[in-house]
Amino acid sequence: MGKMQEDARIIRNEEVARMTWLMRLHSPGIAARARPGQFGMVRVREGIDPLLRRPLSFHRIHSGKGEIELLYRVAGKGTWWLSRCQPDSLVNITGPLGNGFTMPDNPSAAIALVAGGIGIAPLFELMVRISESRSKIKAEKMHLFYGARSADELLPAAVFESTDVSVHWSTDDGSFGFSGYVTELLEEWTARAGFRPTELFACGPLAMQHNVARWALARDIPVQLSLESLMACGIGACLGCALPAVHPGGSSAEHYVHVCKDGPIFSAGSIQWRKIRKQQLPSPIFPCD
Amino acid sequence: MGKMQEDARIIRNEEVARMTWLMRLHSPGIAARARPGQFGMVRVREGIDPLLRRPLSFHRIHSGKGEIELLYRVAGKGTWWLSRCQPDSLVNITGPLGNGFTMPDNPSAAIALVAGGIGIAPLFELMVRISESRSKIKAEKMHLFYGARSADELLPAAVFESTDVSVHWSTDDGSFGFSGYVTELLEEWTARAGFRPTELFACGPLAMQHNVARWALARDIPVQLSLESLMACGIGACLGCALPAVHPGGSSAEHYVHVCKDGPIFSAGSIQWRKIRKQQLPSPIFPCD
Amino acid sequence: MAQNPQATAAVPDLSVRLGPLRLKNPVMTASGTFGYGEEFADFLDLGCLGAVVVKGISLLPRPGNPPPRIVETPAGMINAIGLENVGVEVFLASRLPGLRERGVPVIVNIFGNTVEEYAELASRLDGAAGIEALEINISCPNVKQGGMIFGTDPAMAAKVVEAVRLSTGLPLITKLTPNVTRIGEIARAVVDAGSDILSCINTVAAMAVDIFSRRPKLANVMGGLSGPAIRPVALRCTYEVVRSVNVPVIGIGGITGAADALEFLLVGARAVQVGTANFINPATAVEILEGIERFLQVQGLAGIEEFIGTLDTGCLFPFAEESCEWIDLKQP
Amino acid sequence: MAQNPQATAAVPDLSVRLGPLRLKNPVMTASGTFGYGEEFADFLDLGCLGAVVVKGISLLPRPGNPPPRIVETPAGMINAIGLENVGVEVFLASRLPGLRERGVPVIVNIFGNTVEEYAELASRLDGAAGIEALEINISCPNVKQGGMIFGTDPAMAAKVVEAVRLSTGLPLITKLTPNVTRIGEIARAVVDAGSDILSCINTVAAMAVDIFSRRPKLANVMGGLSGPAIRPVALRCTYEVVRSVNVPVIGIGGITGAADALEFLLVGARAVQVGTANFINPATAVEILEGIERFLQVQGLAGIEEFIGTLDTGCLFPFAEESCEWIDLKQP
Ligand SMILES: Cc1cc2nc3c(=O)[nH]c(=O)nc-3n(C[C@H](O)[C@H](O)[C@H](O)COP(=O)(O)OP(=O)(O)OC[C@H]3O[C@@H](n4cnc5c(N)ncnc54)[C@H](O)[C@@H]3O)c2cc1C
Ligand SMILES: Cc1cc2nc3c(=O)[nH]c(=O)nc-3n(C[C@H](O)[C@H](O)[C@H](O)COP(=O)(O)OP(=O)(O)OC[C@H]3O[C@@H](n4cnc5c(N)ncnc54)[C@H](O)[C@@H]3O)c2cc1C
Ligand SMILES: Cc1cc2nc3c(=O)[nH]c(=O)nc-3n(C[C@H](O)[C@H](O)[C@H](O)COP(=O)(O)O)c2cc1C
Ligand SMILES: Cc1cc2nc3c(=O)[nH]c(=O)nc-3n(C[C@H](O)[C@H](O)[C@H](O)COP(=O)(O)O)c2cc1C
Ligand code: FES
Ligand code: FES
Repeated sequence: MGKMQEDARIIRNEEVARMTWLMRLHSPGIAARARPGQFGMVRVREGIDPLLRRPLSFHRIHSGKGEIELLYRVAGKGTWWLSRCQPDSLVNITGPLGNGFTMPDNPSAAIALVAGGIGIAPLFELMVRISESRSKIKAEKMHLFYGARSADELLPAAVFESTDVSVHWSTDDGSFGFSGYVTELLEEWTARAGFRPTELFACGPLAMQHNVARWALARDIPVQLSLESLMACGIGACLGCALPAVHPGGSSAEHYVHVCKDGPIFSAGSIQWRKIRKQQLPSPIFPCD
Repeated sequence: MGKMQEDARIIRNEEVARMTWLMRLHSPGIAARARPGQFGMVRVREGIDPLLRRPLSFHRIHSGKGEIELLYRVAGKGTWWLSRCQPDSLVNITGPLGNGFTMPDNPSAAIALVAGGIGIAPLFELMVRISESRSKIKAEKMHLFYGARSADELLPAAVFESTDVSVHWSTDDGSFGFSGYVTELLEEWTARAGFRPTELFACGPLAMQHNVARWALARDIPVQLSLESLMACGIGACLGCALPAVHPGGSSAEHYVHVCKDGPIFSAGSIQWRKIRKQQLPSPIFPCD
Repeated sequence: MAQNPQATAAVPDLSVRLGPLRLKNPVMTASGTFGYGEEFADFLDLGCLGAVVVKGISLLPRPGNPPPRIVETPAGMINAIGLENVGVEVFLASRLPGLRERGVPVIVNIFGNTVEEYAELASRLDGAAGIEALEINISCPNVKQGGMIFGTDPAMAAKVVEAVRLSTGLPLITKLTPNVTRIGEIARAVVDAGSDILSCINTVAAMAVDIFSRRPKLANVMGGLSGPAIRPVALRCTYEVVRSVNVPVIGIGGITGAADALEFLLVGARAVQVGTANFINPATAVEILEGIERFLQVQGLAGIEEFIGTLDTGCLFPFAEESCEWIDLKQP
Repeated sequence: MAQNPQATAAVPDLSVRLGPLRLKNPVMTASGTFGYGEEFADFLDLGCLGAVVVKGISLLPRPGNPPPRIVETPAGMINAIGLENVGVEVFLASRLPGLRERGVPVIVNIFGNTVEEYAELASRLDGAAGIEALEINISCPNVKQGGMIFGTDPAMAAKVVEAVRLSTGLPLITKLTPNVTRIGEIARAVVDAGSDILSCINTVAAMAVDIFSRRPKLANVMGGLSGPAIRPVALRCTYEVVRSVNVPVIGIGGITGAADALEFLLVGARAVQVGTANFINPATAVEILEGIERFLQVQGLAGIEEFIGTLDTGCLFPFAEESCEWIDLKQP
């Protein structure tokens, strides 16, 4: 089944953590097609302000019920308008887009996931699917390293109870769990526990993902990262969402991958981290406007 | 008291006739300043789509309560967005703008008003004020000639009960009252009743106002017309809302008045009707879009 | 065809002729906004389209510019993709065949750094089956002339078109840039040089910066503005070009719906291309087709030819001769 | 002034110097969008503004174009007012005095049909008290040269500026049109001719039509596009002009808020003018002032001079040399 465009009906749209909203949608076509790690391009408002769609990952996919959930941080005007949408109104989505995560093929793999802030969004459905696939075997629990700037930006612990995951919390300001970056927690805890994941998944700010990538590459642990880029089309047509990548032929020639089509899930080794500019994504909205 | 900009709170916003909505607003500053025939420039939606404000007359002015009412026809995207505004949300208005009607100074004048469709909007408050001013004297009733394309576009008779006006109805399709144009009704009825107004007020489509103007000019009856033009600023700054007018010096030189500043109320004789282009105002929105 | 007037009203004739090119309808997709067509196959029936103009092709593959390559602006977007493309060989071997199978006429957008590159590219494409026309993108800097853009100088633009004309028998469309003082002058030059058709406009030179990082929002600093914001500019350019030459013109710029497309046809464009709108609604092009059909029915027109170029400017501005405006109102 | 760093942070210094012109802050209102100032007195304190640029003035009064004169477009509007104005005599006698009383510096925008008209106008205004500077609108067709726009030709533009320069000692601002191939070329020509300051941009040539009546939406057929839609174009022009000349530049085009204004200052404009936004929110100009002040405070800057022109393009596009774009990326 391919991609489609769908007018999804809003079932719920609520703030679940600071500046973080959960939107539940009746979107049967996309729910039937979507896989964990894929995303949709959401038209946040009618008219031409804003003009472009916004990419949002599928946080939950309830294929049976024909529903999906989006978890999003209010980062600018697009997501702000989305947060103002009322239940029963319609939101147009194209999807499912992108490659999605590759599910671990060893059912008893030692799995770790690293989520920074809103980076939890795409990882959640993945954890649910892995939990389901392992419900019949006696595998070790998955370990989720989940950090945010502050306690109020974290999803509540209760939401993880349905999954086969033990959560390790961190906050930059120390207001909850480990005090420091989630990558520091990853490093410390795995060292202390002598835990070596055989599969790693991560999503979060670019700097965080870079650190996860370096940590994993140094240990030769395969890692799937969910990366971001500015997008116009989401379907590989505009070539706007390029990220500098290692040339597939192994040459040193310039090469780009496209997040919407080749990703958003990439292996750590495929990205040319050195060539990613600091200021890749837009700054926060201007507080005076 | 001058003009101002105000965030008015919506009290009610309802469809009261076909495609015709009544919006009641808490707007104490403007309500305290406004006079009949003046208008406000309404920002129908946040953001830049649409970009410009929309001019709407004050249909009712409740200075005591600090409230105003707007009566508007959904004519395009601006008014359509306005119709979707929910009670308790805010709408930014600048006003009061324009000259407003000149109240009849003879308290027992024989007054006729002609309203075509949504043209009833600015005339209503005028009728209320005239009724009030004459409540103590024994003047003849005012005569309102009120027409629309079809019965479902007319305000219900009940709304006129509080005023000192007898309403003569017409519809183009004959579905209610006189069958034909309201100007035909005006001509017929006044001839039959031997009624000669000493003051005339009119608002409606340009063609209708033109006919009212010719009728009145031929009979030497002073008439105040509420005219329209495309507007950007509403305050005399952009010079966009020009209408061809008779040169004040009596010369044949080109001359323009500005509806927002010199109007919207004009005497019939001041306008150069010959120079008004047919297609002055935009066409209806494209049904396919 | 149109023997029964009622049958005619029911199914208006959308076919248009653009010089040597015949299209079943006037709606195409613009280069760089529709990939190689395939990307949109899930959203619309490619076979319905008048034509697909593929992403600009060069002799050799190009990686494109470093990111960020795009930025959203009021009612528009700026892009600086840097003409990333797979190169003509890969295009012919692995992109064109799939697109041909979809049953849609293919127009290939080409560009080079030198006149010679344009010519070589054209002769490589000349032989290939399944190409309906070439669209020459003359908005590239001429590396031999120190980066001066081909499309901003009538003589240089003409040289490119002449060279391409000698290298191929395919219908030639030349795509004009709006970033010039007199677009009609460039239009006349490339028509004289052998262009069968003109298309306009390419993007408007633009820029955006971030006040916090104090950096350009595009790695390339400048880029091209597209989308609804530029529609009034594109319509003006199209009208100027239509009045400057006697060859068919294709209107491009900010078209998002049937009403927009009809505006370009009204001022005399014989076809349109849909660009940025494909990103916002991937089914835009077919919805425009449907909208045009309905419009013709409602207006009681038998075909789109009855509407094209019927703008009525008569008696509209009696005072225009004396008028002094602060923008270029006069024709070149 | 800035002895105590904390006091500095509290009240940033907004004053700017533009060659011979000193302004208490960089926010002005654009010609034709703010009337003669008076119209806005109910909505904001005129005395707060850096300057008011009044509606374009000609030697004789002008009635302007027939309506319709304006039309809304995506994130913008097109106008063809036709430079309606009261003429220089009425302006001096009955508009200027009121504005002076408000305590706001007045800049007079002037235009003529011939070089001589510009010169005469300038000498008439030269004597008048309370005029801070003249802004020369060179986007008028030269009637002697058959309607060719002064501002689109470097030589013609220079002639206007030279003539005005000889007629007045007032600081001269020349307002540039974006409707040219190389705006930097015009900029250099008018600076060489004696312009102290440049302002850009005027409106972008544009058009809109009605598909039902099949008529232009403006009686004048074409008009000038303004508003947020053109901001990315205006910013690009401003940056190009800043890099082409050594005189101060004023940025204009689509500015609706402090963030927009700061973008122009970042690329090197030393002041900005607010146009169409005045119609949407008549208090825009003062809100921009407040926003700039807050921005400087938050960023810990002592004054706007520390921000102006600090755009950092270093190391941003390592591949740019090889890049071929479909818009004019190279500087003239
Ligand atoms: C594949 C993918 C999946 C994503 N999934 C999620 C998710 O599940 N939850 C979530 O909260 N966010 C997610 N994001 C980020 C999200 O798309 C941006 O936060 C959002 O687009 C910001 O839009 P805005 O209008 O609110 O912000 P603005 O700052 O107003 O945006 C301006 C422009 O920048 C773009 N933009 C801004 N930030 C980003 C960003 N981080 N990534 C990409 N484009 C950006 C916008 O699309 C827009 O074009 C995802 C991004 C990608 C690429
Ligand atoms: C002084 C004045 C008072 C008015 N009072 C009322 C009123 O009380 N009730 C009411 O229903 N209408 C009134 N109108 C007309 C009303 O302003 C337009 O119907 C409205 O602006 C249409 O906007 P839109 O976005 O829905 O239509 P669109 O067709 O989308 O409008 C596009 C553009 O055309 C303008 N426009 C369209 N029609 C008109 C028009 N008839 N007059 C002026 N501009 C127009 C819009 O402002 C906008 O700029 C008044 C107009 C004026 C000038
Ligand atoms: C992302 C993007 C890529 C483009 N690539 C090309 C290209 O390769 N060749 C070309 O001639 N035009 C290219 N264009 C210009 C478009 O074909 C079109 O002329 C322009 O976008 C204006 O139309 P629009 O407003 O409908 O998008 C590109 C435009 C965009 C937005
Ligand atoms: C209604 C209107 C009238 C204008 N009149 C003049 C004018 O008389 N002289 C002039 O130099 N510019 C005039 N302009 C151009 C503006 O001063 C400004 O350069 C342009 O609108 C771009 O800025 P903005 O996008 O902020 O509006 C006018 C613009 C508008 C919208
Ligand atoms: S967003 Fe268009 S190619 Fe990826
Ligand atoms: S609407 Fe601007 S002058 Fe009347």
